[in-house]
Order: sequence, then C-alpha cells, then structure tokens
Amino acid sequence: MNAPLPASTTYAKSLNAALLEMMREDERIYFLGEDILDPYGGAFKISKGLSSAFPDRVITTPISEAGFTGLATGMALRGLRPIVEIMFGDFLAIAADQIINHMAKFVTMYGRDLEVPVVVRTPMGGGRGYGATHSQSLEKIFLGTPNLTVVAPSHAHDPGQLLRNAVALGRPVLFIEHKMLYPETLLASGGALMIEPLTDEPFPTMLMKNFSRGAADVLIVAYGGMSRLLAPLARQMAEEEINLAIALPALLSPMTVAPLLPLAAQCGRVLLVEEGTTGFDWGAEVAAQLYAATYKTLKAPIARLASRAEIIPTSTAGENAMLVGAADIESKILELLA
Amino acid sequence: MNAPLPASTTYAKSLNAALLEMMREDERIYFLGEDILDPYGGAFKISKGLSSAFPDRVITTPISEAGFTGLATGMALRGLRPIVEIMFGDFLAIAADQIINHMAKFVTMYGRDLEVPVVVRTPMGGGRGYGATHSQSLEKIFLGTPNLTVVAPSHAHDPGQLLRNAVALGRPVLFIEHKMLYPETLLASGGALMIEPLTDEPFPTMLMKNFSRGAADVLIVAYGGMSRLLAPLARQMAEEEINLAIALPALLSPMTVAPLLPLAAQCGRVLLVEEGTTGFDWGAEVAAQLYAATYKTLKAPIARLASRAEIIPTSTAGENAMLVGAADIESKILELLA
Amino acid sequence: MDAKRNDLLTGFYEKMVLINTVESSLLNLFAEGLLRGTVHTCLGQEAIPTGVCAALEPGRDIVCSNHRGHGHFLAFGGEARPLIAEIMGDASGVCRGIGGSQHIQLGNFYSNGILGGMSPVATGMALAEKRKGSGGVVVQFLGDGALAEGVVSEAFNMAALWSLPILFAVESNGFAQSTPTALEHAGKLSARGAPYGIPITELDGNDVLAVHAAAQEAVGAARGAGGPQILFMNTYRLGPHSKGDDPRDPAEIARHAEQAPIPRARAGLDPEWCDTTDHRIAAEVAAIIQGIRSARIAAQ
Amino acid sequence: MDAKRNDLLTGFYEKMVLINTVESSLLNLFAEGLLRGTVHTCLGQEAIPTGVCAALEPGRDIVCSNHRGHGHFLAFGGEARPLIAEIMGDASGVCRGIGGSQHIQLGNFYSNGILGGMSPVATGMALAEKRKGSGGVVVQFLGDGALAEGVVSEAFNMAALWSLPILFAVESNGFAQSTPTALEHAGKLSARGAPYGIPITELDGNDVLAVHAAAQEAVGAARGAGGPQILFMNTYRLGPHSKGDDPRDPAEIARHAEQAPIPRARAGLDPEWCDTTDHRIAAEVAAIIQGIRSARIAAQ
Ligand SMILES: Cc1ncc(C[n+]2csc(CCOP(=O)(O)OP(=O)(O)O)c2C)c(N)n1
Ligand SMILES: Cc1ncc(C[n+]2csc(CCOP(=O)(O)OP(=O)(O)O)c2C)c(N)n1
Ligand SMILES: [Mg+2]
Ligand SMILES: [Mg+2]
Repeated sequence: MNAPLPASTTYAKSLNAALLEMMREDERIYFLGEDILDPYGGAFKISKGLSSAFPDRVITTPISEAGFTGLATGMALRGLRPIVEIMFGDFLAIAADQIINHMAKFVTMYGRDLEVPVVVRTPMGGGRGYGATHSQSLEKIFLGTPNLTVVAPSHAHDPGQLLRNAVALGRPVLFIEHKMLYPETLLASGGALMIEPLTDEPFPTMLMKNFSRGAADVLIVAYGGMSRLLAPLARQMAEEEINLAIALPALLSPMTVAPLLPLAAQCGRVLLVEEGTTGFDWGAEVAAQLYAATYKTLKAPIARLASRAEIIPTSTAGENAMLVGAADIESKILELLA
Repeated sequence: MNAPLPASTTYAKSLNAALLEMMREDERIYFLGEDILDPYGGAFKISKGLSSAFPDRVITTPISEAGFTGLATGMALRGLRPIVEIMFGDFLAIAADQIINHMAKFVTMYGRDLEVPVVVRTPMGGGRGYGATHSQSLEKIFLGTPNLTVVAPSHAHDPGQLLRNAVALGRPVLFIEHKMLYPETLLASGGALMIEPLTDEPFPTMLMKNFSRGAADVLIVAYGGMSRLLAPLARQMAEEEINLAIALPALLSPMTVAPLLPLAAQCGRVLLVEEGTTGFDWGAEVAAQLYAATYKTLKAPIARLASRAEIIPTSTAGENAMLVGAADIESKILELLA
Repeated sequence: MDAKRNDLLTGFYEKMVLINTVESSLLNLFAEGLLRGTVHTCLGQEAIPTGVCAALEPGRDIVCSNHRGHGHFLAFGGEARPLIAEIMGDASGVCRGIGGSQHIQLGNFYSNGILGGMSPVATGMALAEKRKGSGGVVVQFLGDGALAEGVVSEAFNMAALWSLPILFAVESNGFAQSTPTALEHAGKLSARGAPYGIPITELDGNDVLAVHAAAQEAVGAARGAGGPQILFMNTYRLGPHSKGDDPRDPAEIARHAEQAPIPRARAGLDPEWCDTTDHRIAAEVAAIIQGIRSARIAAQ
Repeated sequence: MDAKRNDLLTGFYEKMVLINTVESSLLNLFAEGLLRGTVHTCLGQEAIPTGVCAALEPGRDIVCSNHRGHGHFLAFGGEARPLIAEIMGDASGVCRGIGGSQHIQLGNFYSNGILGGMSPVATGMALAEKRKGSGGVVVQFLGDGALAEGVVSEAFNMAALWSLPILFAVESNGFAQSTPTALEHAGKLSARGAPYGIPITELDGNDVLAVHAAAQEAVGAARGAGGPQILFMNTYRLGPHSKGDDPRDPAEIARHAEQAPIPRARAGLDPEWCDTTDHRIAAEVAAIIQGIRSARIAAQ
C-alpha cells in the first residue's frame, strides 16, 4: 500500500502528482475549492494542471467554505469521491458544523454504516508572516470527533500516497498539510538519518533515527510540519552524539500510542512537539496515554512543547517568539538529558 | 465575590435570577438568542421574565447562530455587554469561526488589549433522548483557544454567581450548562456530603467530600453535569465507607491542576470523569498535567472516563450505553481500589 | 371535479390522514411517557409533504428533510411502523432507534436536526445526480425560520450557479418555534432566492392539489435541466412546536384549523368515504402502536 | 466645474495618490524582501475608500474593513507611517507589527482577514451605536467574492430587521483572487440585499465624486434612521490579487487602467498641480519608508 518514495520530489509535487493520477484512475473523484483552476492552480498550487486535465471534475467554488464542504458531503453520499481544498486551514472553523454535525454524523447516525468518502485537505501552520487568521494549526478542534479521521503527513511520509489512502478509506478524512512543507524535498534515509515506517497502516507512523548503533536517548513524538524542524536538528545532534528516535505519526485521530511503547520504554525519556497552541492539544492525549501505558517506567516526566497560547503575530520576531522553534526543541532535549 | 448559595434554588432558577438582577443593575447588558421572549422564555426557560422586564435589551434573533454571535462581538467591542444564548450547544459549531477567529482574536490581535465583554451561554449534554445533534458535549473543541475562557458550573456551584463573574470578566467567555442540571436543586453541604470551595477565583473549583474523618481513597475530578451523577454516588459510597474527594472545577480553560495537587498526593488515586466523547478530551489535559506534577507518586495510573467515541443514540438503551453513567464511575472507583 | 382529479384527491386524503394520525399518536405517546426526546409534528401542514412527494419518483429522486420530517418520510413512501418504532427509540425502527425523530435515513430519504445544514448537502446530492446522469431530482424541505441560516443562501447560490436539479420546498408556517416570522426576517421572505435567479412560486400550501401541481411543474423543470426551483408554500402549524407548551392564541389556531389541508380536501370528497377512511387508518395506526408495545413488553 | 466641486476633487486626488503610492511602495518592499506575509493592494480602486470615507466622521463613525484594507485605513484618517510600519512587521506599527496587513485596528477602524466574517460584527457595532444614541454609522467594506459567505446574508437580514445604521460598501472588482465573478455568483450579484428590503445603489466605483455623493446620501440615510444601505460599486483591481502572479490578460488590465480613478480625477484638474502633488507625495512616502529602514538598521 505504501510504495517507495520517488526520488527527490517535494511535498507539494507529491500531492499534485497523486491528485492527477487518482483522477485519471477513478472517475468518481472530484476536486473542489476556491481558486483551484488553471492557470492559477490554487493558492498553494497543489491543484496545478488538474482542471486542464479534468475540466469537468474540477469545480471552482464560491467563497462559501461551509457551503462547499456540505456540498462535498452530499456528493459523497451519492457515490462520488470529492476532495475539498480549504484554502487556509483557519477557515475550517467556518465549516465546523458541516464537518462535525453533518459529514461525520452521517457515517453512523442512521443506525447503519454509510459510505461517506470525502477528504477535506487544507494547509495549516505559521512561519510565513500571514498573521493571526492565516497561520493557525486549528486541527486540534477536530481531534476526537467520532467518525472523523484526521491525518497529517510529515515530509518523512509520502503525502501523495497518504492522500490516496485517505480517498480509499470511504469515510471522512481531514487531511492537514503544513504550508511550510510544500516546497520541501521529501526526506529519505541518508547521511545521519535513517527513516523507516514504524507501522504499516494506511497512515503510518514514520520513524526517523539519527544513530545506527546504540539506543535512543530521547524519543520525540511529533507530526506534520514539525519534521521540518526535527530533521536538521537530528542531523546536528548526531554530531553531538545525542541519539534521537523521532516518531512521526500521520494518523492524529483516532490515535493509539501502542506502536510507541517499545521505544518509550527503551529510552525512558519522551518529548512531544507540535505547532498548535499549548493546552488541550494533541500532546495532551498522547502524554496521557503514554503515561498510563508506561506507568512509572519512564526516567523523567514527559516533556511537552507547543506554541504559546496566544494569537500569532505577523512580524518575524513576534512569530518566532510565539511559535515553537528548533531552539525550543533543542533546549528541551538537553533539559530532558540533564 | 462568591456569595453564599441561596437555599434550595435550582440551577435554572439561579441563572434566571442572576440574569434579571444583572440586567437591572447594568444597562449595558443585553440578552440575545433564539425564542427567548416571554411568554416562551427560551427553550430551557432560562430567560423567562427577562423580556417583560427589559423589553429593549432582550433581542430575539433570527436562526443565524454565526450571525448573532458575531453581532454580540460587535456590540461588546462598542461598549455593551451582550449575553448570547445558543439554544443547543451542538449549534456552537456553526458559530465556531465567529468565536475562534473573531471574538477571541480581537482581545489581543491588534497589539493591544481590547475589552470584549461577551458571554456565550449554552446547554450541553445528553440524557434526554434528543439524539445525535442535540445531545453532545462539544465544549472540548473550544478548550485551549487563546483568549477564550471556558466555564462550566456544576450544581455544587452557584451558576448564577458564576455567570455574573463571567460578565464582569471583560473578555469572551463560553459558559457551558448541562441541560440535565437545570431542574436540579443546587447542592449544599448536608447529610454525608460536605461541599466547600477549593479555590477562590471567579470560577472556583468546588470540593465535595463524602467523609468527615480520615483521608480520601480516591480523588475524582469532573465538571459540569457530572455532579448530577457524582453526588448520589458519593452518598451511596459513604455508606460503603469509600471516601471520595470530588473536585469540580468550573474553569475548564485555561486550566491549571495546581489546586488539585495536595489531594492527588494524599490519596494517590485519581479518576477523571466527563461526558464528552473519549479522546482528545478535557481529561487528557488534566491527566497530562497531573502526571507531570505528581510524577511517580501516584499509587495507580490515572483513570479516565468519558463517553464512547460514537454518535449519541436517541433510544434510552442506546444513550445509556454510550454516555458515561453512574455505574461506569462506580466500577472504575472499585477498579482503582482493587 | 373530473375523475383523475378525484383519484388524486382520494389518494392525497388517505396520505394526509395517515400523516395526521401518526403525528397525533406520537403526541399521545409522548404524553404517556412512551416516547422521549423531542417530536416535531406537522399537524395542519400535511398537504405539503403529500403534494410534493407525490411529484417524485422514490427510486431516483431524493428527499432531504429537517426536524419536522415524519410527514416527508411517510409521503415519500416510508412505512408507518418502522417510523413510529424509530421515534419510540425501538431497535425495530428504521434507524434501529439510534437516529430518532430528527435523524432518519432510508433509501433516498435523509434528515438531520441542524436547521439549514442540509441545504448544501442536498445541493451536493443534486450535483452528483446531475453528473451521474441519473435524472434524479433532490427536494430539500425547509422551514421559514431556517431560511435565516447563511448556509441556505450559499446553497441557493451554488445550486443556481451550476444549474442543479434541486427543489427547495419552503414550508412557511409563519413561526419558528415560538417566534413569528416578522420578528426574525426582514423584507420579503419569499423572495430570498430571487437574486440568484431561481424561479420562485408562492402558493397556498394547504391546498394539496395546488401543491402537487406546483411540485410537478417544479420537479419537471428541475429534471429538465431548468436548474433549481423554489416553492414557497404558506401554511400553518396546528400543533405545538414540539410537544407541550404553545404560546399562540387558541382562537388564532382554531381559525386556521378550518383552513387546514384535511378539512379542505374533505370538502371535495364523499364524507362517508372520508369517515370510513379516517376510521380505517386510525385502526391501522393503533394496531401498529399496539404491536410495538406488545413486542416491547414481550422483550422485557 | 464649480469651486466646491474642485476643492473636493483636489482633496480626493491627493488622498487617492497617497493610497496609490503607499500600495505601490508596499509591493516594492515585498519584492525587495523587506515585507513578509501577504499584502493585498487596492491599486485602481482608490476612489472607493476615498469617496466613502470622506462621507464619514472619524470621531463617531466606524469602519470595518477586510483583507484589502490599506486604502480604507488611510482614507479614514489613518497615517501612512504607522500603517507601513505595521505591514513591515515593525514594532512602531499601528498594531505593533502584530496584526499585519489584514488585522488592523485604531480608534474606530477594525479589519480582519476572514472574508465576510466582519459583516455580523459590524452589524453588532451598528446596533450598539444605535442603542447608545451616538449617531454613529458603521461602514463595512466587502469584496464581490465575499458576498458568497452565508454570514453576510445573515448580517443583511439582521441589519434590515432592526433597521441599523450600517452601510455595506461593496467593492465589485469583477474578481475574487483568480476567479471571475461569473464563476462564483449566480444571478444578479448587486441585488443580493434586495429581498431584505435594503436600498441598493449601483454605481461607477471609479468616479470618486460619484462615490462620494452616493456615500453621503447613504450615510445620511443610515444616520437618519433609514436603516442599512448598500452601495454596489463597480471597479477594477489594477494590481495582482496580493503579490506576484496575476493570471489576467495584460491587455485587459491596460484597458481598465485608462478608466482608473486617478487618471479620471486628473482629467478634471490642473495637470501641473497634479504632477507637483504626485512628486510631493512620492517623496513623503519615500521618506517614511527610509525612516523605518534607518530605524531598523539602527536597532540592529
Ligand atoms: C441550527 C439550528 N438552530 C436552532 C435549532 C432549534 N430549532 C429547532 S426547530 C426551530 C424552529 C424552526 O423554524 P422553521 O424553520 O420555520 O420550521 P418549523 O419548525 O416552523 O417547521 C428551532 C429554532 C436547530 N434545530 N438547528
Ligand atoms: C473566509 C475566507 N475564505 C477565503 C479567503 C482567502 N481569500 C482572501 S482574498 C480572497 C478573494 C476575495 O475576493 P473579493 O471578496 O472579491 O475581494 P477582492 O480581493 O476582490 O478585493 C480570498 C478567496 C479568506 N481570506 N477568507
Ligand atoms: Mg416555520
Ligand atoms: Mg473582488
């Protein structure tokens, strides 16, 4: 199911290629969103070329996020397989009712399982100075929603393959892409880094290690855009002989920590990193589950890193101070090892 | 700030009386929502009498939850103090963008603190057979939103006083009322139960104990409607000589476990209970914080109870099986003590 | 009245009486404590589900209903027994007692309890049917109150923009819960779809033949690539909003009762046949309920 | 042209040139890498902010702006230096560099980056001003694309229902980002407010005197208890949507450039004075930017 990564493609290109391929293979797939037609091809160009190849199945929508998300749900209930693009993840809040009280409900609300094969993809995250309403990591409001699968590939994943798996799932998937990952070349093993899947699900957890002998000093669990900070940090720390095992789950919700337990037990020190604001975050659930499963066997309390619980400033200095950064991660690692 | 509870009033009456009083005292307070005018007085009758007393400041709205929530934000930015009723908490999802990307943002997004004194109150929860879209505990999607205070009084609180404090806060408050609490008489110390505030904030944590001598066997942390299950259970377990300390925080977010630590340390066994669906829930954050703060001193892993991660059935049998119930709590307590 | 018209009317009368009887029985069951939760009946509005759904082909057309959907379900061909069982929370219900009154699905029938929320979903279904070339038309039932939800406007725009086969069937009963239309809608409510270029027909929603004729025309237009249509049907709810209290003046209700769909249809039919029909249906519904009760008791 | 009209026009010309100069400078700064994030300029649309805001009293009236708000800010009396500094992410900016281009507030000016989302907020402000008896009027600037957001319809309804002092000022530039109006709106876009009973004036948004006259009338009506008003102003954006790529035909853009507000105003003024004014403002804006740069370098 998870084919080997094509050599040196970017995160954005992987998604774009998967879309083109899927639409070629399956007539039921439709692509919907704002400003997605060629030559523009979407605000982040993920749909570039799609409308030229499939003019009938690529539908540019009015600026009505709730409306066209609901539209996609209706299409999915009637046998099509729509993929929706929300231009910025921040706008998901507009479609929250359609996702929570419609799309996800239909799967089981009627006392039997209905197929609702719809994927909502969206770029999240800061780092580009877009300011308070265009930089958030709002996926956390959807975590734990019954019948909703939330997926966020890192660039150690093959995001295109994961998108294919999301479409194949037959149930609603919220597919989170960090906007800073788009231009990144997908990671592959090489140099100090070893990358391999830790699980073999449609949305696997990837394991990135910066050592080949010995054991990990710290297990880092992170997702999505955090791989952009963690890969260089892992390389750097390899030189300092700090052994990092970095688990990057793509499946955020529903979630189990089971695949992480051997690693957690092995190194006894765990750090969770996410870009969303701190408090009632992804890491809370991961930490709570990990603590319960490793009870009293860890060497130190689990460390959690997230961004400050504030709005995201536009200025570079403000944004850097507010968002979790590589320096924060580094000092937490050192703290854990102290 | 927290006056003594009036004798034997109900949760609903306490809210209603506070509203009448506040509107009498402060001309800036407006009350907005669907079907709130007399003689109907709101779907749950919380606004009964308000429109007769203050016809100009009680505004029945179109069925536009996003619209009138945004309306209230605008009023608050211009010096009024609106209180919004969302008829069922499930409909908050429709107003999510207005709450997250507007109301809460304005507080600090402009580089200075703006007053945004708006309270959004809403009934949540199941137990009445209203089915999948009228029974949820959706507050969890708003927990951790920067600049948003989420409050959920139990019936060991004085909900009317907490509502006054919410209005006085000068910042956006989401005020969650469990619909099964409305007819309940507010709890006061008496019989086997001792009730006292554990903290002295505007939104205090109440401590309910079912013993007067000795130490607690289990610390239960729960909020909102869970007090309805916990009070009788505590009385019953008093007879079985199982000592329960039940902490009922009213302030869900932002949250600190600091006031709970002495109790947690004392009994070493902690159970978290909430009605929302399991996973990425309120208890995840509480557990993660508690584990970190009590590191390796607890006698057992923290137990978490929540409802099943499914849609809420209408049938009595289905609803009872899906929602967390007194029997679930009881057996978890016994499990913890086994 | 010609024979065809008479045949139509007798069929509609039977359907309307069935709907009325089921709804009244549900209110009784609620009063008896045999039914929990909520139940919104369409007493007095029976002509709209009956007339509109008679213009549909259940095999390929689709109904998206709302909180007040029992009549839509029955008129679209749903059976009374599984519906009543569902609302009673019985495992033999059409959705195993899980959905309940506001969340029902069977075949091409779908309802949900979020006002207005089904409008874009229904629009998406219409898009799908159009693309699949099924010839199916979607009917989305909406109350007057629900027209204030922004997502309905978004659906109007999309449906018109892409010329989709959908009929927005507005049941304008002058109230949303306790609130009269004038307190929640500005301007001309029936014209809400006009700026989108959607053809609107406003009509007496208590005249079942008129409703049926208008629906046939609208569904035909939608099916024939005429794009979305709006029927704005004026009616009046004779029962309470859900169960229990009704703040309206009883005299006002009584005045409207005279103009309700069933008495109006009756006026064109043989009174004796009507009486027999009423009794027959009453007995059938009573038997259904008795059956559900007995099964329940047996299961205990 | 009479003297008063001439006075108005010279003032408007200066304001429009200021707006144009600031916007062009921002695009240059972006190209230079001195400005991050996003920047939506109103090049070619200068008449609307200028004409509308000239009809307001900044002390009591309120402006709710959108993503394309620099012109609104300057026309409503905001100063260029703190605006430019803000967009450059400088701590000396009007919102300390925290808000940035799309999130600006000062006095009675508020903007946000969620399309349509400010419509109900602005409506609430109008309700507050009405209840306080301040006599203030709220102007909510909206693009044509944003009219598809359901919450805008909800705001139209509430504003009309309660007869609130608000002017919805629609800047219809024929595009939303890359998408022409015809691909995202059905029917007659300018009529969207009609079913709510809101008076609508459609006009040439590139004629600053016409915009001003219409705005004066609309603001006056709103202030005088006439309820909400809509100005639907046709214009054309000469710059890219934000920075960078513009999929439109350059010939189309060039054609519209001739009809842009600044050349049109210029035609009624002394060309020599215009040149002097252009140079003066260019120099002023350049000096402001130089000042911010120097301060930055000094701080490093
Ligand atoms: C989004 C949403 N808001 C509010 C409600 C609560 N509610 C249920 S029915 C109703 C009134 C609906 O009025 P209308 O649309 O005219 O339909 P009617 O009940 O008159 O048939 C309300 C407010 C709801 N179910 N969904
Ligand atoms: C809710 C929301 N959806 C989408 C966007 C992204 N976006 C920013 S501007 C724009 C186009 C807006 O078009 P219009 O309203 O006509 O204003 P114009 O840019 O033409 O001035 C879009 C889609 C947004 N900011 N907010
Ligand atoms: Mg109605
Ligand atoms: Mg535009």
